[in-house]
Amino acid sequence: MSRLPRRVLFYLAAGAVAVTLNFFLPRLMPGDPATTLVATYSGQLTAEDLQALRDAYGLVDAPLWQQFATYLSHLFRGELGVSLSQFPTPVTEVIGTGFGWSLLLGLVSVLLSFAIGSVIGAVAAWRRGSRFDSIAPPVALFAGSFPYFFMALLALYLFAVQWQLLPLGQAYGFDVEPGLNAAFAADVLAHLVLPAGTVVLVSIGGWVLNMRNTMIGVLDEDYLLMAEAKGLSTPRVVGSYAARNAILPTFTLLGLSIGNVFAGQLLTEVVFSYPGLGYQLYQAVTTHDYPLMQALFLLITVSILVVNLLVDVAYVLLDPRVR
Amino acid sequence: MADALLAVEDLSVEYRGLRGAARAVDRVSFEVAPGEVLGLAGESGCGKSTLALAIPRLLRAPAVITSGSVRLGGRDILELDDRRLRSIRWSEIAMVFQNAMNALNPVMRLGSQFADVIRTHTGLGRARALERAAELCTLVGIDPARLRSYPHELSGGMRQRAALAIALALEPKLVIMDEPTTALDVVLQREIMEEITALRERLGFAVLFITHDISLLIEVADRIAIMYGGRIVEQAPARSFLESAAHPYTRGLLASFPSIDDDGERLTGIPGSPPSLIDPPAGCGFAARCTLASDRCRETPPFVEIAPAHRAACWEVGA
Amino acid sequence: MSLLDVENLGRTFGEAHAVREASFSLERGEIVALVGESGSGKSTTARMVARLLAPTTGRVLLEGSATVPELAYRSKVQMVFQDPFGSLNPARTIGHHLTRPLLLHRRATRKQAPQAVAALLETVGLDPSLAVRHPHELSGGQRQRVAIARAFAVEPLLVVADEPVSMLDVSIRIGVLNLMERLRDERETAFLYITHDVASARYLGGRMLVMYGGHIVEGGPARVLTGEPAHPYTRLLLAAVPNPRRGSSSTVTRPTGPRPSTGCPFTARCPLVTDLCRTTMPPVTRVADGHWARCHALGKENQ
Amino acid sequence: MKSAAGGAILAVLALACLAAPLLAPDGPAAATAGAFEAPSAAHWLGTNGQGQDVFAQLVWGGRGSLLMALSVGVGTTLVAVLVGLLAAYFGGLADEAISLVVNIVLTVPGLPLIIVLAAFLPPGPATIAMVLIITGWAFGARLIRAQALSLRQRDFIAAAKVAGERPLRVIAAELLPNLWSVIAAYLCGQVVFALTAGSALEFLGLGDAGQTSWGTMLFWAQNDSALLQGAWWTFVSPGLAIALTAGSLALLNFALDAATNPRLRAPGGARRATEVLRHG
Amino acid sequence: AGTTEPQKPQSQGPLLTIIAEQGATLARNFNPFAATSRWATRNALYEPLMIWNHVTGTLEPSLATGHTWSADNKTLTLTLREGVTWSDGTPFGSADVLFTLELMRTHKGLVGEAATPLAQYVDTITAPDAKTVVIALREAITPALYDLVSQRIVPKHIWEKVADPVTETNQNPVGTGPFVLSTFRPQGYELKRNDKYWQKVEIPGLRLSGYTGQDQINAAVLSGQIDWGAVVPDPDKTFVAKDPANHHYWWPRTADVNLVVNTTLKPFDDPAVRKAFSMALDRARMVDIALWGKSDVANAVGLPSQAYPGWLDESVLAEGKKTVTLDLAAANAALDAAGFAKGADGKRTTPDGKPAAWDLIVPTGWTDWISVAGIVSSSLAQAGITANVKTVGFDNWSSTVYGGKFQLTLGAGKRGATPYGYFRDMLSTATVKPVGEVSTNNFHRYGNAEADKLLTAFAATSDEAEQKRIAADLQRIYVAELPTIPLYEQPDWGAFVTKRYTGFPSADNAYAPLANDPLFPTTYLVYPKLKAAR
Ligand SMILES: Nc1ncnc2c1ncn2[C@@H]1O[C@H](COP(=O)(O)OP(=O)(O)OP(=O)(O)O)[C@@H](O)[C@H]1O
Ligand SMILES: Nc1ncnc2c1ncn2[C@@H]1O[C@H](COP(=O)(O)OP(=O)(O)OP(=O)(O)O)[C@@H](O)[C@H]1O
Ligand SMILES: [Mg+2]
Ligand SMILES: [Mg+2]
Ligand code: NI
Repeated sequence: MSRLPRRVLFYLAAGAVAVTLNFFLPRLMPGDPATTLVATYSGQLTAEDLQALRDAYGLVDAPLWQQFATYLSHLFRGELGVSLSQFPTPVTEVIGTGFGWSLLLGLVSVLLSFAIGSVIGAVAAWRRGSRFDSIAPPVALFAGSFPYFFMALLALYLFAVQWQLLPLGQAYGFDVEPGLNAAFAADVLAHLVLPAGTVVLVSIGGWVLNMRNTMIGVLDEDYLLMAEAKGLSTPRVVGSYAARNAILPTFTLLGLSIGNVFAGQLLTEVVFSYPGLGYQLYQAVTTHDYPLMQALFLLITVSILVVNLLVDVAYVLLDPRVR
Repeated sequence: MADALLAVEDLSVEYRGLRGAARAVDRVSFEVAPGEVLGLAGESGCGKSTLALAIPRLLRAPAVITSGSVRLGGRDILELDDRRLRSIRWSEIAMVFQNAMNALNPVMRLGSQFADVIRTHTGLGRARALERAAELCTLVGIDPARLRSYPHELSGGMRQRAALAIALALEPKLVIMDEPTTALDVVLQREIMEEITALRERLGFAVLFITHDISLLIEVADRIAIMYGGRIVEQAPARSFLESAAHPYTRGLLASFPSIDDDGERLTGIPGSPPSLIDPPAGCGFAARCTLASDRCRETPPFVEIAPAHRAACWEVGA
Repeated sequence: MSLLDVENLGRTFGEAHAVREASFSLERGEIVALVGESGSGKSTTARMVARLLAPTTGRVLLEGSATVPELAYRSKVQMVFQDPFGSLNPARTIGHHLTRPLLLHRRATRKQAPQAVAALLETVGLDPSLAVRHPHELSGGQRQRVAIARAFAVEPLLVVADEPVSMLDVSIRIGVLNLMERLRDERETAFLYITHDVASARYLGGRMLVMYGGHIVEGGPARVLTGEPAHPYTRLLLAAVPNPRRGSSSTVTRPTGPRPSTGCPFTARCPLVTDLCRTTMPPVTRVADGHWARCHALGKENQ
Repeated sequence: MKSAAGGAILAVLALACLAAPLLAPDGPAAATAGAFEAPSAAHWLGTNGQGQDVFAQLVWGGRGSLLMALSVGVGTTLVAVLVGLLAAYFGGLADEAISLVVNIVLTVPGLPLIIVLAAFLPPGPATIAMVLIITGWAFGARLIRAQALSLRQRDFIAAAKVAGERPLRVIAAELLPNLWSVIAAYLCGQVVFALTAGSALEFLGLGDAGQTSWGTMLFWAQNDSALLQGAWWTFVSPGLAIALTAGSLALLNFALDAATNPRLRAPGGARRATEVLRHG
Repeated sequence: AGTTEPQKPQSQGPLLTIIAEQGATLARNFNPFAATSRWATRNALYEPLMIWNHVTGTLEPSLATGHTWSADNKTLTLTLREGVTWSDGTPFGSADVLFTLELMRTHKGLVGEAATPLAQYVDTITAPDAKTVVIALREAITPALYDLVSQRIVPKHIWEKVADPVTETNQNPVGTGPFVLSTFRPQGYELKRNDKYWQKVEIPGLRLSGYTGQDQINAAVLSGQIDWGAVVPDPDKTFVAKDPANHHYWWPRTADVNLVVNTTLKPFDDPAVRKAFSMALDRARMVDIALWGKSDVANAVGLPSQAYPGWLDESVLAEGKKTVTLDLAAANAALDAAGFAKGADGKRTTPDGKPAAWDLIVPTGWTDWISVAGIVSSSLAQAGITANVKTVGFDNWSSTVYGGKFQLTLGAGKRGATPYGYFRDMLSTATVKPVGEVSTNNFHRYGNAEADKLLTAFAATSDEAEQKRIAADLQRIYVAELPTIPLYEQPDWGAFVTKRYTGFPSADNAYAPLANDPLFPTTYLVYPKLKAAR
């Protein structure tokens, strides 16, 4: 099968599987939102009220496949429903509040760790055997060996509670007016330091190793020898010749990481009370908020697929050989 | 030769590995006159590439140059500081590597690969550098439009020609060619060789031509040097090489090539295998495989003149 | 009945025709050399003969049959690959490589295997003690000998050798070629010897086939072909071979334009090209006894 | 050197865990002291919020954690190797189909799926191991497939076919032995992943709080607000144990990487240190 | 009170920062009939008629200044406060109360305290004049009073235009409460003082931020960013010690935490087994470790004496004292007697020969309960009983526990103005449902016919002396049957910082509970008492 139909087929199949999983996975979990309703409203609801609420929530007793059909038809009309845990706020509105922050936190931390890690890896490879090479990669590796939440809690405790250098959590403080102003930007940045910094700290090791390995491979290539023979300056040799080629395989991994920014930040968001989608997803799962869960799953899958697509495209731009 | 372009003297290179130091180039001396083609042949692993890379000091760890000098127009390359070294590279010594596919940066357009070397050394603007690149392409018979191509979009022969053109970009005095045609088809090889010969006649650069194909060398070189186990064992003019080759190893090599007009004679090759470079035997490295070997061979034979302009390192063929 | 009959063999990769209309045959104990430029389809032909690749058209008959069962075919047709570094499994010992075919084709029992392996190694001129070594501990020539020994373990009738010496050092090439010759003489094994080194094809004697652009364009006894080539491509090929004795003769024509999809593949470079060449592939034309070529110019020359 | 250090740390940790019944005969749950007692001679690493000895918890808990991580490592590796090899060897439609499944599994968001599955199955290390295996194999399968695919192009595979070997035998006896170092490196990586991901799940309360493991120790430390109460030892001990284990495995992995890729193994010395050494 | 005092111009003090919201992003929902609405809806914006103050044991006036029962205890008359206006300036009156209660009656799916009485006991609601509301019940159920008066009242002139009160998000709330919404952001929101409020309130407003978990809240409280918070771990050490002059906490107790056994399961249906378990439990350790010694072990009836002054019968307590005191020997003896054989490894088997091991499930994140569960588990282990602590998500926990599919869990006794609700949940057969059917109150599923009669008699009288006599009998049944196993008295968590504001309720000034509890909106009692610090 040629490349294009295969990609299309892949995206279609992945989409179909995602939609199906989105629907059935939450419903396979023990417990159901109805009981949760009873529990939360204990004593404040009669049986009739409960039924009325269940109707309002869209919790019908129809067979699953019928519900699935309804879900699909709603999905095709672009209706994602209302959140149960934040009833009756529409799911889109709930997601809207966290989307930007997740994107900010995710992109900043992934790109930062990618950039720093790759630079360290490239330098370590170029200066193989030097003191830098024998210290930096193992240190980065060891930092990456700590469970993420452990690092995060420790950082929270030390920097925010003990020394009170940085804010405790959330994306910005009460005392700034959200908008395009310097004070707000500075505040957002200050609130980003701990969550993004801890993510960078634990994820940098992987990038370092990756870059170091691919770079060492590239350094053996004849075109590097030729670049040196040409008398080019070292930055040019390392940049345009070595790193430029070494980055290619790493790029696919970067795509995977970026694709996961909406899914992978749960612990960060929990620890730092960061208002993103990861924590919302966790909440949706623990409160059986089916519509919210489904919408988030969908968003995550779509973002992974979209980033995959972008990486495919970008790869073509970066590596002329695959054109 | 006082007027030598390149004078390599007593050059030794070791690879310092975990299992000891391998002496890949062992006290090698030779000269290349301006405009001359010096052919360097020998078996795989005898140190040809190491020698070629040692001249512009391109060797990487764990290689170490342990002795000798490389004089280019009076300066010892081995003494230059980094900046001076970079400025000599390509403007005075250029190289063509065996596999142009690997030697060209796969993610850079051909034009940029011309331009970066031209701009680094001449300070020309990008547009002027590309103009110059176009001229060079025409010179080697590539459509200048191809400058916008990436290496993988060119055929093997075109890539090799492009590599040749890049080597000539700064009109160097010496071009080191390390098996520039080995990866090619015979017909293509012929084509490239003719290109090289023609260009050399026009531009007058000297060539250090490395290959393992003696037949080819005899056709293209002015002088031929034969390397064995890190040393040069014989050096003679190409013209009469077939008949005058004296060293038993050289003769063995010549006897290993079937020719298209030989008739049915059985060739024998050279039995045995080359000596270890880490722990080389004392004396002549070829003694173990040599039919003429005698007790004298336990001592290193001197590289002596056995005929005018013909030197060899063998006790048995000495004067 | 010939040992091997290749009839109208063709193979495409996507749009590209790697091999077309290839027909030839091999007799017992015969060495047939297949020469040609890089990418002309030699390896593809070899892989089809070795049943590593399914043909798109045509068929391969072994002893007259196109439906020899897999294992039986393997015990009669073996292959030696170009790269002795790649064709031996770096993770297994030399002994393993030689023992497996012996056991698979019941040429030896487990008990007899060590002796059989030792004998095989001796046949190809290697020390039997090498059996316990791993490939990376051997030199290229030794490795290629092991590869040949593996092919000979099953006592095949035909060995397809795809550039068996081109990766080897000059001084040991001839040894491997001599080994092939010896095995042909002693065991009546046939070889399909693939190479782009015309001189070595001539050295081995036997017949020679010349491929260009997926077609076999000329065939005949190696000595005749190298002496009096009929096809313009064969002439070009021979002229390009470095020959210190003869001195160089510049006959090279640069290809102009893309390879045509119809007619003779050589039209773009051919000095004798006519309009007919561009539209129809020339038929097989007899030049002399056992010597034929596919060129329109040939008929005219003879007339 | 690196691998030796890694191996040594790992060996000490594993031994301590194996010797738990000797080192802490009362078991991990014995609550005999006051809450949050600082490290002392009686309690080397202090006590936790439940008044349990942190050292005892550490050595007993390590058993669960390491066993879980190891089974996840072995489990995912098995699945990944099986799927990857089959896809790579048979190629064609089989590869097409398997790759599709692998890629789809890769796009299914991992952590959420883990949470859903962990909520679905009864809590405990077995569940966590299972969940991590279900969600973790795909990347490995892709890795192994890519490696096997490049090996499959090599002539020795064709040579084995020419010799008459059957497909399964080619996979098992010819392909697999060349993949050991890749597989071992992947296994190391998976064990590290399982250790940190598993403890993250336990930390989130998706584990079995009643069983002692490094993850549940962190869970309890968090539950009892150990850090805020200044009882850093309850928090830092299990965290450091995880980091040391993961770190030593990463070092081993580093070494294995070098074994797989000879270019990473070359002797040291700065890249351009081609010094000129001359006599005199 | 009763008259509107002229409001002073707003003082420019800092907002009072209070912890009450969980979640990193908050949806803008101020519908008092939705359980998903923001905390301030029911605790700062919309007021109830009266507020049960469980610290003083009094029913405090709010929108209503008083209530009277008719002689047959079937008609309730409420007198409304004069001079109250909605925050948009419209006057408040009986029409609003009538509208609110009728809205709840006619619209199914509205959440509120009055929902159950409205559906089950209320006959008619009338408003003879603007300041009087009369509610007629179908039968004499005096405890219904507390539910009815706790209902938050909404303005008729606004809500009569609301199309669907169930899905209304009421983004710009208009209430009678002391505050009005000023800014809303998904991360938190601020309220400013309602200048038309009927009482004088000094604080300029409230600030509420969302936090994702207990640890985040603790961190915020401990770093002094919060004026009014809830639980702080080991408060003397971590909180008070940091700033003894300003950091305070007060933890009055209003209910007990019980070890709840599923009485429909085999060994747990036997009171002797429940008592044996009870005697094996080290309650002092729970108080010491899970509550940092800041509470007390439970008494035999599971009601904190602080919260029910005069309701508890000392003789019954003395009688039951033995069963709630750690006595491992007695526990072992009782288990032996009940046929729980002890194996060589010290672990027991049930009379049916199965291992005496059960799952003790607790909701994830309920840190104090999880801690207690750990101690229950280690205590029971001493007696050879295995209790595996499992934390599960709250919804999983609630469906398992309320559906009757659990083995062991923890539960809290119902709080109330009288012990009526507590005993109804504990002992009434009316609250027992078959396993599989959801029961949120009596999930241990124990019923007692004798208790039923006592409860009916209790509800029919409004005479407190009579009620206390009946309560004593109920306590006796409880002690004899021990349907659940009381563990310790659960504090109403509350902590405050006096750096910016003083006047919080405390042990010395116990005018109201400190905890902010949506069921009992006692925060309304606190706001007027807060003064700027010096
Ligand atoms: N990086 C290295 N480390 C150790 N030894 C090396 C290294 N590079 C080359 N050698 C050894 O040095 C010797 C000379 O190698 P060199 O590449 O110069 O040979 P060559 O004559 O160019 O061979 P070929 O014809 O195969 O290119 C060989 O024996 C080789 O094994
Ligand atoms: N697996 C494949 N997929 C696509 N094209 C292929 C494949 N194998 C061979 N080809 C193409 O078929 C043609 C013939 O290739 P083949 O390898 O048979 O040539 P060859 O004569 O053996 O060349 P060489 O002398 O370089 O080994 C070439 O154009 C090649 O690019
Ligand atoms: Mg070389
Ligand atoms: Mg080939
Ligand atoms: Ni309605």
